[in-house]
Amino acid sequence: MIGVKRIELVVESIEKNEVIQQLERINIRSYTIYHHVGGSGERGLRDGSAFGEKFENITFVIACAENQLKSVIETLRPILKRYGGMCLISDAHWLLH
Amino acid sequence: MIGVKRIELVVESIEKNEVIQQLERINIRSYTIYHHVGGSGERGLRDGSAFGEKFENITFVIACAENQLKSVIETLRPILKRYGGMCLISDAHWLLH
Amino acid sequence: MIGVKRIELVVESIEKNEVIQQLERINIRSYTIYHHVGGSGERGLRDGSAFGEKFENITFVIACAENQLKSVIETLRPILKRYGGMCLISDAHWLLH
Amino acid sequence: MQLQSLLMPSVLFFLLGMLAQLVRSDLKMPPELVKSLTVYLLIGIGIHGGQQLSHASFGEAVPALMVALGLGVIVPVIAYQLIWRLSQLDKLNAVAIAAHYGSVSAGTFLTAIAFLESLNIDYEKYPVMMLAVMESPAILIGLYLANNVRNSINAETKGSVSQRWSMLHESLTNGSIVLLLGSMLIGDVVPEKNLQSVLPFFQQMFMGVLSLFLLAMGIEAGKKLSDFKKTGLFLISFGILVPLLLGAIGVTLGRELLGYSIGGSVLVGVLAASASYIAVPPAMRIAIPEANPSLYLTLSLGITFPFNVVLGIPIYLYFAQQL
Amino acid sequence: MQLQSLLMPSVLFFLLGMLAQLVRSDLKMPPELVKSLTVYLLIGIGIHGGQQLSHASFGEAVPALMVALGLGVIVPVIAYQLIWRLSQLDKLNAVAIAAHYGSVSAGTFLTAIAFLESLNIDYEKYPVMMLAVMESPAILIGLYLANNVRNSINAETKGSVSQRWSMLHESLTNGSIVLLLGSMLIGDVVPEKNLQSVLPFFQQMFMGVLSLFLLAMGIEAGKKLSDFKKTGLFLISFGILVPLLLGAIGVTLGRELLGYSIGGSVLVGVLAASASYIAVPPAMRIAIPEANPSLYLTLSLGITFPFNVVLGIPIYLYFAQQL
Amino acid sequence: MQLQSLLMPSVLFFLLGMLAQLVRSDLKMPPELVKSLTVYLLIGIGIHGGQQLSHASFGEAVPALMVALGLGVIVPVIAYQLIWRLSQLDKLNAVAIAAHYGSVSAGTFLTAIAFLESLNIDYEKYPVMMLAVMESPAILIGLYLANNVRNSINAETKGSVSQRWSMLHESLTNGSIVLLLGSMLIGDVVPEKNLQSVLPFFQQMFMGVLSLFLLAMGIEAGKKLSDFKKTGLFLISFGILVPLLLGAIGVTLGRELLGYSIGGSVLVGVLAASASYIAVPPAMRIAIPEANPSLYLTLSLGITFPFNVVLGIPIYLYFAQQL
Ligand SMILES: Nc1ncnc2c1ncn2[C@@H]1O[C@H](COP(=O)(O)O)[C@@H](O)[C@H]1O
Ligand SMILES: Nc1ncnc2c1ncn2[C@@H]1O[C@H](COP(=O)(O)O)[C@@H](O)[C@H]1O
Ligand SMILES: Nc1ncnc2c1ncn2[C@@H]1O[C@H](COP(=O)(O)O)[C@@H](O)[C@H]1O
Ligand code: NA
Ligand code: NA
Ligand code: NA
Repeated sequence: MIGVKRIELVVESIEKNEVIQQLERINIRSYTIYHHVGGSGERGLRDGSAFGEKFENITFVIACAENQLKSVIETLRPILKRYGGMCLISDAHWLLH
Repeated sequence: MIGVKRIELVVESIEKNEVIQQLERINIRSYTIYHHVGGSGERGLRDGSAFGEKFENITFVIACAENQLKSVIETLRPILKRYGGMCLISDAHWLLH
Repeated sequence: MIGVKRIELVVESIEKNEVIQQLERINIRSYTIYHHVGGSGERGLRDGSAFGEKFENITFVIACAENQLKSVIETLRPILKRYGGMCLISDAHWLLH
Repeated sequence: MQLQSLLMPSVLFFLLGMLAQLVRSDLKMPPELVKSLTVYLLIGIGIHGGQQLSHASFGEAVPALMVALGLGVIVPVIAYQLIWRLSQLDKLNAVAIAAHYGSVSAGTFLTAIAFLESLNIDYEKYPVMMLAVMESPAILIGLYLANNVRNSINAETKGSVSQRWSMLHESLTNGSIVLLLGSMLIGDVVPEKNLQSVLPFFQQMFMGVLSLFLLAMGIEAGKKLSDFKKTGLFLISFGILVPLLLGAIGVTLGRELLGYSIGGSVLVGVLAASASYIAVPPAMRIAIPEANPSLYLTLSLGITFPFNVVLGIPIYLYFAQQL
Repeated sequence: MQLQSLLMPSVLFFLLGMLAQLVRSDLKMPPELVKSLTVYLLIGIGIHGGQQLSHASFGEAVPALMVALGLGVIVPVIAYQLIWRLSQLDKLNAVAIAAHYGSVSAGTFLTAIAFLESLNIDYEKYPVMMLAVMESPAILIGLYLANNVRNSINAETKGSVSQRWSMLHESLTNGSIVLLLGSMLIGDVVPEKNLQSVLPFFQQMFMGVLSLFLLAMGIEAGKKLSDFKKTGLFLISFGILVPLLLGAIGVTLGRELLGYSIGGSVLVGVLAASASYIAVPPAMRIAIPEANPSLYLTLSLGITFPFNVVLGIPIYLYFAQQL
Repeated sequence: MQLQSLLMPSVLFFLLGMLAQLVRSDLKMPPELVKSLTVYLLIGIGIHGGQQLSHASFGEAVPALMVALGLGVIVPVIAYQLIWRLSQLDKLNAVAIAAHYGSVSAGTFLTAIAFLESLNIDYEKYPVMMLAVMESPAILIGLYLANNVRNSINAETKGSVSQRWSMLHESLTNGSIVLLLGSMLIGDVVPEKNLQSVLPFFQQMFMGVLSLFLLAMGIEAGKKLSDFKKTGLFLISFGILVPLLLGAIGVTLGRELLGYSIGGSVLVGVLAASASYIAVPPAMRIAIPEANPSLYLTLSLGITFPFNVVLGIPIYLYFAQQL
């Protein structure tokens, strides 16, 4: 097991491609995505209901090395700034296989 | 980045409104929800299958300030007591934007 | 609140039953499951789209006691080895109810 | 009644779904499809019922409604007494199960209609109104019984007054009731000419969609059925004998009290004999958190539902013909 | 026109959905069902339109297309001026709302067709092409206006050139446009004989499916409607008066400029009066992140849509009959 | 055969879906809708096949079943040899791909039926039974070949005996097989009169639903197609030439060995030429975790499926007419 940073990013689903592209630019190509995520925050209720994904959130979970964290943060911050969302960072251990 | 508490609450989906109302009472209006969550615990298997949400779990993820944690816990505990579920609390950092 | 280990396992959905059976062997019968999870990793993009679950990931979240961690890890590692996936382990507190 | 005419597509698809579970096939129906089929069927049955009622006077419906309410109130009480006295279950589990039998299963009702139509047996138009009326009362009776039990054992989790109101509200505004009553009203008030445009969808497709729905129900019933070792022999017999008893009562009420034809009496029998597996389970989960959901789900969905669909309905018909 | 003939199943199902929200029923439509219904309806309307166009020459369609483009460009500008001058909203919110009215609502359009057909009123075949054409331009106009506003206030979040291109691309390849135009083409080129095999599905079922769709829309509109206290009185009146104004303009254009029959003019009126709630909201969310989505969603889905479906369409018909 | 009669709605909707991907439209079909369509189509084809078989004797079906089994066994072996000898892929990837061609694609089969019907060409009723029979064997052959390869290279991940059993079980109880065989049985045993009630749904809607399904498949194929740069030229030619070869073999077997009409032979050709993209991929994922899923998915869904649907079927017909 090695120590990693666990990044949990909740953003509007319409930004999905934007986030993926920005991550690829800094060579992050591994992530897990949760679709159809609901939520409530400063920008009100997010709830896809009948109109589908476009009014929902998605969550990215990204495990990265400690030394990648800074560039990930710098990459995500402008997106969060423009459209809101949540980004939590915590410590975790990656089970080697 | 500031330190926050990350609360991960898994409960039966029929309690969704109850949880939201209780959280609002203590002025927590920001949360993320995952629907259609399956699970297994003391109360057996939870699996919506054909009958939809009513037999599924939902997960709330709530990031709150350290000093709010106590009231959140006090709010959630009676709900957990009555209908079961899981509540995990961990430390995380909130990426300011 | 007592300290527990939070295990977050992302694997291909076709391994669902395998994981559940292996966990049961070591007496772990409590877990939470997220279906329809997308992702990207060494084995390319995972995205169920039209063909449903079979090409998607699922996520197990398992809270277990510190002393169970070792056997859980030993149980999950061969599965991860064969089919890939991600397993993150972190510390959390379990809200007693 | 030739045996071959019992071969109805809908029932066979139900059996196919159960069989698929039995051989542990990975056959699955998308959950949202099953919910969609339910919505469709409720609207279809509602429109059809409403259309027929538009030719009827409200006065004529009153006796049917009284019987429906009566069944909704008395059945849970009988069932409760039976379970509590004969089984080893505690009182709260007994109440939760009983409430399911006081309510109805639209799937069983529709299968009965398909059955009657395949045999060209006529039926009265009021049972569909009874179906709508019977969804709710059992939930309220269940809540009432549960509170009595709790008072008697001084339980902590006593339902508060606000909870009673919310259960009342919930049982009256339950999605399936709103759909059923709403569609009946629409079928009733819309002039025949305007209704024509939606009938190809809601009427000609009906039996096919019902087959798809019963296939899904077969899969679900099959899953539950495999739990039945845990349920124990008493509950299994309960899940078969109680519908038989209630079905007989229902048929008799239909025939003797309401003066219905054989077909109509079968439908009243089915209303009495069938147990809810959609509206009541979540209501009981909220109202009686102490009860074990797998008991009432297995009983209503895994035992009583398959029994009624495959054997019960023909038995009630046979019984009605003997009366 | 008798009052009773106004009782259309589709509109009544819409009201049923709203009512269910009003009484706080837990009635829900599976989200994927609603998306599926949308796909079906767009294809159905496309095939039908294409079939009719196969008998027409392209030249005849040109005036209709010009009017459509004109409406798509001018309506947002008018709406923007009205909102910004009369309300207290800032300019960017005004732009975002205005763009919705420049585009169209296929649901409203279909309800209007059902309405005309139930009254046996004929209509021209070109408005369906106008529907397809009008989806996009308003999005581009919205982007253009927003950039102007930002320039004037020196905002940071100025749209880049690449963003403009991506909006242009997105507005032209939007799923609903591709479906609508593609199905029109298919309905146009496939020989009548070959088309027969798919018509039972896409045509005979159409009105029934539309009812199901409007039921779902009623639920959504009902949810939004309950937000309307927050919206304020100005916006509510805006959501009713602007469609009335635009509808009158549209009907007049249809009648006088295009020389359409009463039915066709009503459809042009509906195109002008209806506001998009599917394609435009996400586009505005991306293009104008500063604007508040709940304002434009509540207006288009919670106020203008119900108004048009229930009252607007008959009013536009009345108006067309007076011209 | 006029060119215009090739314009079938279902094929055009397939192309529309591919086109939408090509222009990077955001057009999407709800995943649960696509799964629902699959369920519907399998039941529809099953009932129809069963209905026809009820007029046939089982003895007559035996040759067809033998040919189906033969194809299921031999095709993967041929395909494996071709890939392994001609490409640079390792043996396990070659096995995984080969197994897909030994199985069948119900979507391609249905398109072929729609094609024949639009040209009023008759066909035998047995190929639908062959379809059901051919789903499984290739999976088992794939497993067998993979174990051979692993033995020869002493691989660690040797399939255990229990794994073989579970693959056997899985390949025989696969959801689509259960649905297809079950519906055939139902179509066979239910008396014509009782079947009537479900036919408006399962038969009249069939071609329309198929169009919707092919639209979804077009979108999926379009996604995969864009991966084909990675796939390399060899695999692309493989994905086109192998179906041509297998199709010719199938048509010849149909015509010469089974003595079928032109229509029936085309269907046998399609069974041979089509590659599975629903049942086999997950089976291979489990049985051969070392193989790269994007190779076999791209080939079967992104290359062979579109080729067969758009060009292959007419070619097989042309070929059958020359025999
Ligand atoms: N404190 C929080 N805890 C959990 N989720 C949050 C929190 N704040 C925001 N979110 C999530 O982030 C989304 C966007 O937040 P906002 O931009 O504040 O509206 C919300 O819809 C929630 O899903
Ligand atoms: N140890 C655990 N780890 C992960 N999830 C759990 C655990 N215990 C309970 N859960 C979740 O909480 C739900 C309710 O638990 P219970 O009340 O114990 O039946 C389950 O369905 C699981 O989703
Ligand atoms: N670094 C990572 N961060 C988040 N999720 C990951 C990561 N690596 C792998 N995954 C998840 O694990 C799945 C399988 O990974 P792999 O076996 O590397 O293809 C992916 O589809 C992702 O969902
Ligand atoms: Na009952
Ligand atoms: Na408009
Ligand atoms: Na094949």
